[in-house]
Amino acid sequence: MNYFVIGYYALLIGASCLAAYYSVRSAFLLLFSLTLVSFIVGIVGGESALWTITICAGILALCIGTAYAFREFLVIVLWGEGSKAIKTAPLTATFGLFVIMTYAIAGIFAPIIAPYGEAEVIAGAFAPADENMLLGADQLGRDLFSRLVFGARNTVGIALLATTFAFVLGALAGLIAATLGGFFDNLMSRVVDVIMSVPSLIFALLLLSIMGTNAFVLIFIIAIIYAPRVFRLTRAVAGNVVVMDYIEAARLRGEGLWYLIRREILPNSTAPLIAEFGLEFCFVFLLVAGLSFLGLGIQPPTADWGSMVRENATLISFGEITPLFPAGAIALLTVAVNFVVDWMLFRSSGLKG
Amino acid sequence: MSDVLSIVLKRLGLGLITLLVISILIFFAVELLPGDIAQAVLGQGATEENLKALREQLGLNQPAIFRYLEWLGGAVQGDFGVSLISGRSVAETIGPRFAATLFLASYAAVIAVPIAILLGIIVALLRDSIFDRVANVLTLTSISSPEFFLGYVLILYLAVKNPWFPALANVNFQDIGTVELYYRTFLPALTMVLVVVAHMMRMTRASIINLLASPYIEMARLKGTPAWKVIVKHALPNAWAPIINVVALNLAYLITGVVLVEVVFVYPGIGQLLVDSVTKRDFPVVQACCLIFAATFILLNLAADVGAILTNPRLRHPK
Amino acid sequence: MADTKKDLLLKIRDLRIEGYSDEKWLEIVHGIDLTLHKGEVMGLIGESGAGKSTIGLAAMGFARDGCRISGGSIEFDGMELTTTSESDRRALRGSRIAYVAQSAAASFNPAHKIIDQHTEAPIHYRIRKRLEAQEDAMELYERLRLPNPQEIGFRYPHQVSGGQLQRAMTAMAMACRPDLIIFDEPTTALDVTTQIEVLAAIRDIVEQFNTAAIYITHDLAVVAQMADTIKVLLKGNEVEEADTETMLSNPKEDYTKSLWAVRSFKREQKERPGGGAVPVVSVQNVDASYGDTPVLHDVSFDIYAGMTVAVVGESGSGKSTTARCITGLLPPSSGKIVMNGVEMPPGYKQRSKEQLRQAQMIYQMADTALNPKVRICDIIGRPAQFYMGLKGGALKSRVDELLDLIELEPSKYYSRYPTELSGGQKQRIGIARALAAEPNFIICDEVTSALDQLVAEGILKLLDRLQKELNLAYMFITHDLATVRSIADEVVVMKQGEVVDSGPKNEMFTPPHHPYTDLLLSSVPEMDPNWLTTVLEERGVDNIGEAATV
Amino acid sequence: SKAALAAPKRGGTFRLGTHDGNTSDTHDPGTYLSFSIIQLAHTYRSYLTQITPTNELGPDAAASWSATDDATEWTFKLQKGASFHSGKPFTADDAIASLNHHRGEKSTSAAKALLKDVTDIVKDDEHTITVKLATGNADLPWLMTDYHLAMCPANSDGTIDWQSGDGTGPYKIVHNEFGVGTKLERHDGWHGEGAYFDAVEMTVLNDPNARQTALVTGEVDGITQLELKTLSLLQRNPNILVDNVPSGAAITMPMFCDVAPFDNVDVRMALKLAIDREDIIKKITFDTAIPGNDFHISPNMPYWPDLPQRTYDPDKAKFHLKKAGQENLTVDLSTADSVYSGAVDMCVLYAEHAKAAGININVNREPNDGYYSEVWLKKPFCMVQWGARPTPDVMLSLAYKDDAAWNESHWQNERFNELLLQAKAELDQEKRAEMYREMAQLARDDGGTIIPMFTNFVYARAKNVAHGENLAASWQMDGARACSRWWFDS
Ligand SMILES: Nc1ncnc2c1ncn2[C@@H]1O[C@H](COP(=O)(O)OP(=O)(O)OP(=O)(O)O)[C@@H](O)[C@H]1O
Ligand SMILES: Nc1ncnc2c1ncn2[C@@H]1O[C@H](COP(=O)(O)OP(=O)(O)OP(=O)(O)O)[C@@H](O)[C@H]1O
Ligand SMILES: [Mg+2]
Ligand SMILES: [Mg+2]
Ligand code: NI
Repeated sequence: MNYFVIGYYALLIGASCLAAYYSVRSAFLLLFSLTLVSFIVGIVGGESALWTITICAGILALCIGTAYAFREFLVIVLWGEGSKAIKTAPLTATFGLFVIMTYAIAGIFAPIIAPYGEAEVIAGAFAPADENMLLGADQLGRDLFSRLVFGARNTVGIALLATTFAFVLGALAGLIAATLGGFFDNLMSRVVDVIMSVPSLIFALLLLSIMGTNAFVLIFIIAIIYAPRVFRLTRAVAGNVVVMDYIEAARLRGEGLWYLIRREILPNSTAPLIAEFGLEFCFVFLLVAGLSFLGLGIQPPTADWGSMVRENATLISFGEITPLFPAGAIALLTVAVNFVVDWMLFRSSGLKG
Repeated sequence: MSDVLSIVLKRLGLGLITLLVISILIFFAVELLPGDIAQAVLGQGATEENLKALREQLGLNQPAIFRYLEWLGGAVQGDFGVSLISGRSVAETIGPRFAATLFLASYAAVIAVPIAILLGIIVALLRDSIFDRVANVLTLTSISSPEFFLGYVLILYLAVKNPWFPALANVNFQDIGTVELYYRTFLPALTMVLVVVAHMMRMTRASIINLLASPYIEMARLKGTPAWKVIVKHALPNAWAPIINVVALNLAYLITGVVLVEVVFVYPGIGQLLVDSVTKRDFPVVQACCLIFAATFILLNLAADVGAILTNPRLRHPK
Repeated sequence: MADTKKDLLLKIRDLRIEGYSDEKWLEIVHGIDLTLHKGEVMGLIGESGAGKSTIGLAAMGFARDGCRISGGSIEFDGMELTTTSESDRRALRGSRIAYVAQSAAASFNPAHKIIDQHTEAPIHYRIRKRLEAQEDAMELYERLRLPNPQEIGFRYPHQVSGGQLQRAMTAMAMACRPDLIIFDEPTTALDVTTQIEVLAAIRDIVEQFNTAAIYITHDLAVVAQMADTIKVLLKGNEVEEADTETMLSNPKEDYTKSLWAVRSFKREQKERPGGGAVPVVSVQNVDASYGDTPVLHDVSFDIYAGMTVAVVGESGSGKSTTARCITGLLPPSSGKIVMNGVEMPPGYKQRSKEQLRQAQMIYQMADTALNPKVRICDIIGRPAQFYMGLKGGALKSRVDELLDLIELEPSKYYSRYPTELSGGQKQRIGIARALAAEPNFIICDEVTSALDQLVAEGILKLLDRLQKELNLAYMFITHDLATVRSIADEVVVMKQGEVVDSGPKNEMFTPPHHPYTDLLLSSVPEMDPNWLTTVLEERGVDNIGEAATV
Repeated sequence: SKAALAAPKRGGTFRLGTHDGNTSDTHDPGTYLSFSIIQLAHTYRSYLTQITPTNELGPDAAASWSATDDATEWTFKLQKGASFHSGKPFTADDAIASLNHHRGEKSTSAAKALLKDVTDIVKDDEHTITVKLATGNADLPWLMTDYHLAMCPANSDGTIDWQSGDGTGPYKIVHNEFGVGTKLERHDGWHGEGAYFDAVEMTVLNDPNARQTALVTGEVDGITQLELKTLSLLQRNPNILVDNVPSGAAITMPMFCDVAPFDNVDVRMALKLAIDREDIIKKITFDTAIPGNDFHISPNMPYWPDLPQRTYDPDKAKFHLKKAGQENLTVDLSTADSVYSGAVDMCVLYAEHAKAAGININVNREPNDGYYSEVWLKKPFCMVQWGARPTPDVMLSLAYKDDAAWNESHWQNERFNELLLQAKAELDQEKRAEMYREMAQLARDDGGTIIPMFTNFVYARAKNVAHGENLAASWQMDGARACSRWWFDS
């Protein structure tokens, strides 16, 4: 027993008592079960396990704090609808927003934020972190942190464009198909079957040999690969909506296709689409990396997270954490985006509490 | 019901046409790709002379259309030809590989689909709770890195550091017991499970939540239905369409998209075969693989569409 | 009505409920007290949007999504519902307190057969086994006069008519023989003949099982038959409460008196324009079917400009189906629809925008006909924008005007979503949407069925005024003969997909007429609390059965 | 090491994990291409000659050989006791048919070019053949080590039966699935020495991580081609021994000498000077390569001339650029990941080095698929990997001769070509060495190819696997002959 362990339990038990006294049920349950778990973990894993718990809890607390502060900040900074909406947003959503904003800033101001250039070689391969390099160096001796920052710009930029493009294409076609039904639906569905069936390897190679390799081709390829999935999902969701009476009412009015889609069907199909967007957005990171494995994709020495993971993936087998930084960057963004997505999902579902 | 049957039949017919279109597409795609089989077979060692000889031997000097029609003629009769490189029959080459892929895909699917949907239901039920957050963060993290990376991590922790499972899944189907088979292929299956669970889970969650504001959900609660039953019996049946679609998509992915998992675990599946034959431009094999994949997609998409109709009475019995 | 503690079932004190809309909380029920004993039936009446449904739900300890119980106490059989755990409250619902939802169409789960939804609660509470429960359901369907009681339960909700759904909903509430049933407008969509039987069935069951009930309705005559006591509500406040006799004979408050006095609106019957006038709509020998099920057979009638044709008939007789044929939603299998002398294409898709504008339909089930994700202003504004090309300020003022017409304050309702409205309010939105198109022919499918007398009268007056000004033609599908009497010029009586009788209103209301019309007329409820009993006695039980199955 | 000195023991099943295995591999020696099949070929088939662990020429299916003075006729005496796995004895007919498989109009073999000077092969007796050449070639016995020229059973019509997978190698195939793996057991009638293992199991493990893990977890006893990034980490494992063998395999960067700006020798020189070979070897190969000197003879090849090593000198590069009037030179360099692990990184690194010399190199990552058909010999400046060739003549005739189809840099140097022809037929070692020295000098200073390094073969084995003192530098795994040369130590 040392001071840390004593302090640790004292704090937990004290907090549990406080929670119990003020009858905050969930907080009490959480704290007290944590205490119980700590007993077991402490006995099995010793002091280091307790430290791990403490650090995790600390990080969690930090995240919650950030999210809370950021929410207050947004409420003050924003106006009108936005401010009102943010006020009721869950902390996870504001945490997600915070992360996304951080990434956006990192991406936009990458050259200012990054201490070194994207391709600048400054140290030996895999040099450990020191006072110059926050996260150490990559395989060529480039500053990993700078590459991550630049990667934000390229990766997120491309992913955002490609996903948006895929969604515009896929969702539009899906909505039209579901609304019109009949021949168009059949035709589009078959076209989509065809596109989906062509293995993306052949597809990418083909497009590439026709159009050459650059970022726009890349975005185009990704959009074409993903649009069919979006199409099918949209069509399925919208298929359930078009049979409703209110759609019938709108059709009876003689409404055009565009209005039906935009104002009547889309608002009732957003939730699954938003959820899908949140995921596809992240899949694109990996697809970009996958394509660069085929020699397509982003040109070197441009930094991109997926490729950064891929290039150094084998290191993980020896417990080296270099590939974990870009992987972590992707994971954090994935989680953040999906937290925000969850919030939007909730709002669009029409639920209120 | 007969409606559905006729839809299925019609779609199967259309599926055949789609397959034909795909086969044409693939043929010309392979034609269009830079380089050809002769070059690929002989590699760097090729000279104009022996390229010519090889092309002649393989019949590549005939016009493309002719070769395609010849192949098609055979395919229609169920003969997919022989591999241009190994000379073995395509069916023989692909058969065991595809069976292996199907096995692994079903192994993963049987675990992943129920887990994903169950998890989706649970997190929809406990939405915004800690469980919801944790489940989401974990599954999302697992899809945030390339699947082979995930494989490496699993190998590191479940095969190297704790030697619980073999790192290689290079099983030989002939001489291996069932239990042994499942044991040896557990890690690749687990990797694939982790890769697909998040997508299906989140779609389940989303489409259920999307319905929770409906009056019939309110009514179900007013009937005293317990919360989990409200979700399972009242929300889920109306939420199937998008879920089925995403499940179909992921099943297709399990069959057609996991080359890297096969490579990492050295599993003798069809993915590696396709990649090899594309790089070698071995047209009959590429074509056969692609058609198998296409049929997979067509069937799964059909299943998803039929599922969507079957789960929605309004579509099943339209006004 | 012994006021003993033992019999006390429900005691609500100072109930306050808030609703969340436009990012803030508004109080919608301002301190209501309510006491109910075992076997007692209380009628809740009041204008549309008064908070009747909200209170009804609160009696189950339930607040709609977006609403919350912000004060007061609700005590059910000694249990305080506002503080007990959710699971305890849930255990009451369905088994001891049941609810008949106002919008049956939306409240049935579209994915399950009706009977499966019926048997869910009894099976869940282990009151009955599945087969028993199904049998019981069929029995209840029979008592509630549903056609084919053995079979209808195995249909999906979208396959039965509005009134049939409502009765299925009532049957469902009775499945567990609860102590308290909250009927939220259970007969609004029923024709009078069916209504009688359903009312009788409800009364029977309530008496048989000593069930207490809160009967929410806008129809005074109905409530007079059913309730022991009546409570009148206005804008979330109680106006007065008394036992039925007293309330009917001697209402104290002015508001109540005004409710009692409404059935005064009456309009002169107009004659068909003579000579070569062309009917606005002419339905000629229309047959129609849903899939293989024939529904309409040889339906013909004409509607002339400036006239109102009321279509009456029992629930499920094909009234709504006729409307769907006219609008082109359901292309008739034979026969034709002629408008202003021009034969209409059978499907709406082939019709021009102008043709579509000319004929507007107000849906019977307001709930499902309003897009839940579109704000009121857009729902109403859209036709004005679409057909008239109104924009910006002009559009807004038109929407405000329309909201005023249907007596909804624009400032309050302008940007709400349909889920934030009461049943009657939704129906009025449907009316406004049709009016916004400025058509010359409107199909009103049960437009006033969910409205209280005052508002309904307002709407009828409005329709009448518009008819005079714009020479509109109406096809008025309704079950309410009082309404028919007040506004119709001609009447079409339908039964089992056929027109059994038709003619000018006055002729129809003066004997002799077709026996079915006769039955209809004699089924209109009267304000006398003993009316139902008397009618039933007069007809004899057998007679009712016959009437419904002929 | 001690293990190397211990006497070989027999027994055990050697499980080898190989990289680069392909489902489309076949038994046809004319189309051998992937490393897995090459490794297999040296295990189930044999060649007339072989490269020994000390990188000399040794006998295999041929016991001895001799040439006429002008080196235009070579006579090979075959091993007398050699037999095929089927039991059929190995004869001159088999040898002739096996070689003829790569010759003639109809041959589709990739080794056709190698034997194009051969005019005839005659059978002297049952165990002697004579190969006749159009021009003298002192290196012919070396050529016979080429992995395509495997001995297969002859059919009666003079073709070979490659389909059956029969061979005269140390192990016979029990079960084989291309792209997956092969099981072999010892061939008791083998003519050679070694084959200590009772059986061999080769598994195709294309993923570097899978190979390493398999070795670490003991699922295989040896693996080819280590991932260099994790080499130092793997070396920490006490149960694993890493073999790091310098070889003749090279990375080259050919520039078209007839295309601006590479048509200027100063530009070429500047580009050669602008690359920091040390840095690249350290960062890209993790010290598993030896610096190249811009001529294509490695220290592991015969006739290596010890010329002064070219070093990174941006200032001098600048000077050459100025001389060429090409300050602020910008060039495109094409590369692909498949060329060499870290190829793209290497070019990026080179681009960084070149910046110091004022040269701007745009690295173009090309698709892996079709790289050698679309980029190599087509783009003016790209990156290529060359496998080891047994002798300088083979290498130089292949890619530096003015009329060679693969003259990848379009380099035309009269003196060089003259010397090349002379050296080829020269049987006097001293004179020959002198000629190669001069050729190397020419290529180094005038040639259009940058050769930054010769890459080592890096492979690993479990601690209990032992091998002789030296390892052949011709292929990975002791010249791809590990299965017949290595043994289990305990
Ligand atoms: N979510 C909400 N937010 C704000 N106001 C609401 C919400 N839901 C309902 N209201 C309002 O509460 C009032 C009472 O609604 P309620 O449904 O109880 O009316 P009602 O008496 O049943 O009327 P009706 O006879 O038309 O059904 C209405 O004015 C309605 O607009
Ligand atoms: N989609 C459908 N498929 C099969 N039968 C249907 C369908 N919709 C309605 N029906 C049946 O057709 C008949 C006529 O229905 P309709 O909706 O026209 O009745 P209605 O006269 O409007 O009755 P209500 O007053 O109850 O609304 C009913 O028996 C009903 O059950
Ligand atoms: Mg109501
Ligand atoms: Mg109706
Ligand atoms: Ni009514």
